[in-house]
Amino acid sequence: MNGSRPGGPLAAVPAGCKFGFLFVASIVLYAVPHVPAQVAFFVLAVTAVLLTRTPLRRLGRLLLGLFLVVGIVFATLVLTSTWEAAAVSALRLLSLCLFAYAVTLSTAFSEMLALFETLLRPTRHLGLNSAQISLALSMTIRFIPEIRSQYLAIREAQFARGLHNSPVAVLVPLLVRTLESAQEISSAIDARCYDSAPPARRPTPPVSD
Amino acid sequence: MPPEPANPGIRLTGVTVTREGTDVLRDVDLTLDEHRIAVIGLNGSGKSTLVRLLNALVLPTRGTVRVGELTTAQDAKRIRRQVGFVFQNPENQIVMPLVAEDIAFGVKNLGLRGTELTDRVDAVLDRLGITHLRDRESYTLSGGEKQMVALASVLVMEPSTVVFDEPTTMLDRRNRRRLQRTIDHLDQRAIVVTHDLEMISAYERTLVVHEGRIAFDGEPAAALDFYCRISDS
Amino acid sequence: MPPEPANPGIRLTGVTVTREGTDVLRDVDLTLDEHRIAVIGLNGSGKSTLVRLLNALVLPTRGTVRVGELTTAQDAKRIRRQVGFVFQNPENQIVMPLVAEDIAFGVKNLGLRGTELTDRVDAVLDRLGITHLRDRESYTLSGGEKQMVALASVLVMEPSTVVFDEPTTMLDRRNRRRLQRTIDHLDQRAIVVTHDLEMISAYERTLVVHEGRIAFDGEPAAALDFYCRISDS
Amino acid sequence: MSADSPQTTQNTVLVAVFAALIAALGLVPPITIGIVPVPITLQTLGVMLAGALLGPVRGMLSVVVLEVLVLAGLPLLAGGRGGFGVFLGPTGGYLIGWIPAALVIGFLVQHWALRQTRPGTRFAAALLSVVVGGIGVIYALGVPWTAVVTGLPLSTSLLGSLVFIPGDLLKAVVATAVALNVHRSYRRLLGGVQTAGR
Ligand SMILES: Nc1ncnc2c1ncn2[C@@H]1O[C@H](COP(=O)(O)OP(=O)(O)OP(=O)(O)O)[C@@H](O)[C@H]1O
Ligand SMILES: Nc1ncnc2c1ncn2[C@@H]1O[C@H](COP(=O)(O)OP(=O)(O)OP(=O)(O)O)[C@@H](O)[C@H]1O
Ligand SMILES: O=C(O)CCCC[C@@H]1SC[C@@H]2NC(=O)N[C@@H]21
Ligand SMILES: [Mg+2]
Ligand SMILES: [Mg+2]
Repeated sequence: MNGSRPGGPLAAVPAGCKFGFLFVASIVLYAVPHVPAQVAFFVLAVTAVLLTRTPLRRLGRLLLGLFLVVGIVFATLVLTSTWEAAAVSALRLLSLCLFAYAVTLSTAFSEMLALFETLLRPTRHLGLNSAQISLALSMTIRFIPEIRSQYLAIREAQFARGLHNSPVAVLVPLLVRTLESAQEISSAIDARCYDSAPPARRPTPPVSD
Repeated sequence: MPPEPANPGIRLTGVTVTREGTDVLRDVDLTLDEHRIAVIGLNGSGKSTLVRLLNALVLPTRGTVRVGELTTAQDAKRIRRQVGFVFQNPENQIVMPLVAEDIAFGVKNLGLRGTELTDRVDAVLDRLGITHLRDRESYTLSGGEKQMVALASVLVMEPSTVVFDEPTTMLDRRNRRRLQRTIDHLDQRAIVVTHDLEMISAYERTLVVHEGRIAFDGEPAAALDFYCRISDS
Repeated sequence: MPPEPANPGIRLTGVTVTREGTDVLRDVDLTLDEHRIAVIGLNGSGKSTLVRLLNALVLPTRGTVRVGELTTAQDAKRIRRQVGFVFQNPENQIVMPLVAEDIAFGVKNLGLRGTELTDRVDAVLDRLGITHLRDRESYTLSGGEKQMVALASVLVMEPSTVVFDEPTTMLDRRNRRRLQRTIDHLDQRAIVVTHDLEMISAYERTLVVHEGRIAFDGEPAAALDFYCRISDS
Repeated sequence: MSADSPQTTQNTVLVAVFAALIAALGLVPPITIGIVPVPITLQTLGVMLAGALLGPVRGMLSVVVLEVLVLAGLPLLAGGRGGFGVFLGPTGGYLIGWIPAALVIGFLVQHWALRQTRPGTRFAAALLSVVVGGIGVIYALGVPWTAVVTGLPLSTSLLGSLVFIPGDLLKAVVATAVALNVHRSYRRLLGGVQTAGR
C-alpha cells in the first residue's frame, strides 16, 4: 500500500526515535526565527529526505503540492509583511514537512502500526482495547476499494435509470448497503473466534456454578 | 425526426472493449433482434461487459453500438429510455425509502407529474402483481420482493428492450420461477445473462461468451453443450 | 475437563427464535451427526437463522443448542472453534487487506503466533490448491477466488463441522463444481444451505425448512420432491 | 443484551467502515483556490456523515482511525496525501478539527435533532447540528492553525476560509438529507432514539 519497502540508513532507526525527533524539531523550528538557522535546518531536512533513497520521480510527485503551498505562503507574506518573515515562514514550513516526509518514507507501515499500538496501550484504562483498534485499522484499508466498487455499481444502476449525478440518491443506498454489510462482517468476525473483550478485562459474568 | 420503429434492433459492429491494457471484449459483430436472447459464459468471460454496452453503461473502445438509428457513444440518454437494465443485486437499484417513491423516481426524471405519474406506477405494480408492496419500505423487502420492485422500476419507463444481468442468483426456486414467468410474459425484447441453465431452454437464441469473444451463437441446446464442454475442461 | 469427542454431534432442543415479535423459527428439535447434511427451503423460511444457531451467531430465544457437551448460550467462543461458518457473500467474510493476513486472522484469535501460525496458513492454502493467492490483495480477487479464500479462512481453524450458507450463489458452473468437489472431499462434517438442488443429491440427509419449522427431514430425493411441491404451490 | 461482544465487534466494524468511507471520498480530487493554501475537499462530507449516522463516540472514532492511518503515511487524504507532514502543514488544524466535529455533530443529532417529531423541524435541527460541528468546530481549529503555521495574519486566514463556506453548506445539506433518509430506513443505528412514525 505504501508503494515500495523503505530503504536507506534511516529505515534502521526505530520509529519511536524518529517521531521523537520530529516532535523536538517542530519546537526548535518555531523557537529560532532567523534566516541562516532556518537555511541550515532546510539543508538538513533535504538531506534526510534524500537519505530515504526514494526514486526522484516519486519524490517529485509527493512534493509538488508542498512546493505549491509554500509558494502561495511566500508570495502572500512578501506582499503583506517583510521579505525576511516570508523567508523564515516558508523555510520553516518546508523543513518541517520534509522532515515528516523523511520519517514517513523511511518507516514501514507495519512498524508504524506497531508504534501506534504501543502508544495506544495506556488507553485500555479508558476502556479502549488495542486489539480492536488494530482490527479497525486493517479493516479500513480492506474496505476502501470495496466502498469504491459499491459506489460505482450504484451509480451505474442509476445511470441506467436515467438519473445523472444526484449525490443524495447515490449516498443513501451506498450507506444502507454499507451498514448492512457491516452487520454481516461483524458476524463473520465473531464466527472466527474474534474476542473483542479480552478475558482479563471482561466483566465477570454472574457465575451460576 | 422520424418516429422510431416499435422495437428497433441492436447492432454491434467491430466492438472491442479494453480495460487496463487487456481486451475484455474483442471484435464483436452482432445483430440482436430476437424476442428472447440468453447470454451464458464463465465468470470473467465478458458477459456483463457485453450487455452493459447495449445501454451505454460501457462505451466501446473501438467499434459502434447502435440501437435503431442511435449510437451509444452519442445518444446515451435516449438509448437508456429504450433499453432498460435489471441488475444482479436489486439493492443497488433501489434509491428511495418507499416502494412507490422508488418506482416513480425514474418516471419523474422523464418529466411526468401528478396523476399521470401515479397512474403509471400503479399500472406497473398491477401488471407484476405486486400492488401489495406499494407502501412498504424498500429496505425491509425480502430478496425476491426487491428483485420484483427493481424490475417494476425499469418497466415503468416503458423500454423496448430489457436486459437482465443474472437476476435470479439470490432467489429460491419459487421466486426464480415467478421471475422467469414474468420475463416470459414481457412484451418487450428480453436479453438475459444467467448461470441458471434451466431458465433459458425455451429461448430463441443463446450466445456463449468465452474469453472476450462470442464463442457460440445459436440454439439453446447446442449452446448448453458447448458451455458444458468449456466449463468441464 | 474431559477431552471432547473427535466430532461431537449437534443437538437442538425446543428451539424457538423470535425477532420483532414473530417467531422466525419455532420448536425445533434436531440431532445433527451425519457427515453431509443439506438444508433447503424458500427465501425467508428460516434457513440462515437455523444454521446461525449452530455456532452461536444467533442465540435461541427459548430452548438450547448443544455442541457435544457445550451450549451455545454459555460457551460461544469454544463452540465457534468447533463449528466453522462460510458465509454467502465472501466479500463480507474477508476482513484483512492481504490474503495471508486474512487467513491468519482466525488462527491468531486462537492465540497462535510465529512459525506455527504461518505453517498452518501455508498448509491450508496448499490443501485447497490456492498457494498462488497467498500474497494477493484481497479486493483484487475474482468471485470464485474470494469464495476459496473464505473457505480457507474457516478451515484453517480446524473445525470439526463446517456450515455453508449458500456458498455458490455468486459462482459460475466451473467454480460451483470446484467448490462442490472441495466440500465433497472435506474430512469434516458439512452442513450446507443451498438453492442449488443438483449439489446435494449425494447427501445423507436433507432438511426442508418451511415457515420456521423443519417441514421435512430425510433422503435428498424425497426432500426435493417435498420442496418442489411447496415451491410450486 | 446477550454476550456483549457481538455488539462491540459490530461497533468496531462500523467505525472501520466509516473510516473507509471518508477515505473513499478522498478519491475525488481536491481543488485549491483562494488565498490560503487549504484545498476544498469532499472528505468533510464523510466526517459529517460519520457523526450524523454513528453518533458521537463511534463517529469520532472513525475519524480518529482514518487520521491514524494518515499519520502512519497512507495516502488517504484527497489528492493522495498522507504522512506526518500533513498534520504539521497549513491544513493540520482542520484535520484535527474533524475529530471534535464528528463528536459534536453526533451528539447534537442523536440527542436533539432525532428527537424532533415534526419532519420539518427535524431537518432544520439536523442541519443546524451539522453546520455547528462541520463548519463551526472545524474552522475554529483550522483557521488559527493555518495562521500560526504559515505566518499569515489571522485575518487573512479567516478571510481565506470564506471560500469554503458555500461548498461546506452544500455538503451539510447533503449530509443532513442523506442521514435522515438512512435513519428512516435503518432505525437500529442510533438505538433507542425516537423518530416520528414509530
Ligand atoms: N473496470 C474494469 N477494470 C478492469 N478490468 C475489468 C473492468 N471491468 C471488467 N474487467 C475485467 O473484464 C473481464 C470481464 O468482466 P465481466 O464483468 O464482463 O465478466 P462476466 O462474464 O460478467 O463475469 P461474471 O460471471 O463473474 O459476472 C473480467 O476479467 C474483469 O476482471
Ligand atoms: N434480525 C432480524 N430482524 C427481523 N426479522 C428477521 C431478522 N433476521 C431474520 N428475520 C426474518 O426471519 C425470517 C427468516 O430469515 P432467514 O434469513 O433465516 O431466512 P432464509 O431462509 O435464510 O432466507 P434466504 O433464502 O432469503 O436466505 C425472514 O422473514 C426474515 O425477514
Ligand atoms: O486534506 C487535507 O489536508 C485537509 C483539508 C482540510 C480542508 C478544510 S476542512 C473545512 C474546509 N472545507 C473544505 O472543503 N476544505 C476545508
Ligand atoms: Mg457479470
Ligand atoms: Mg439465508
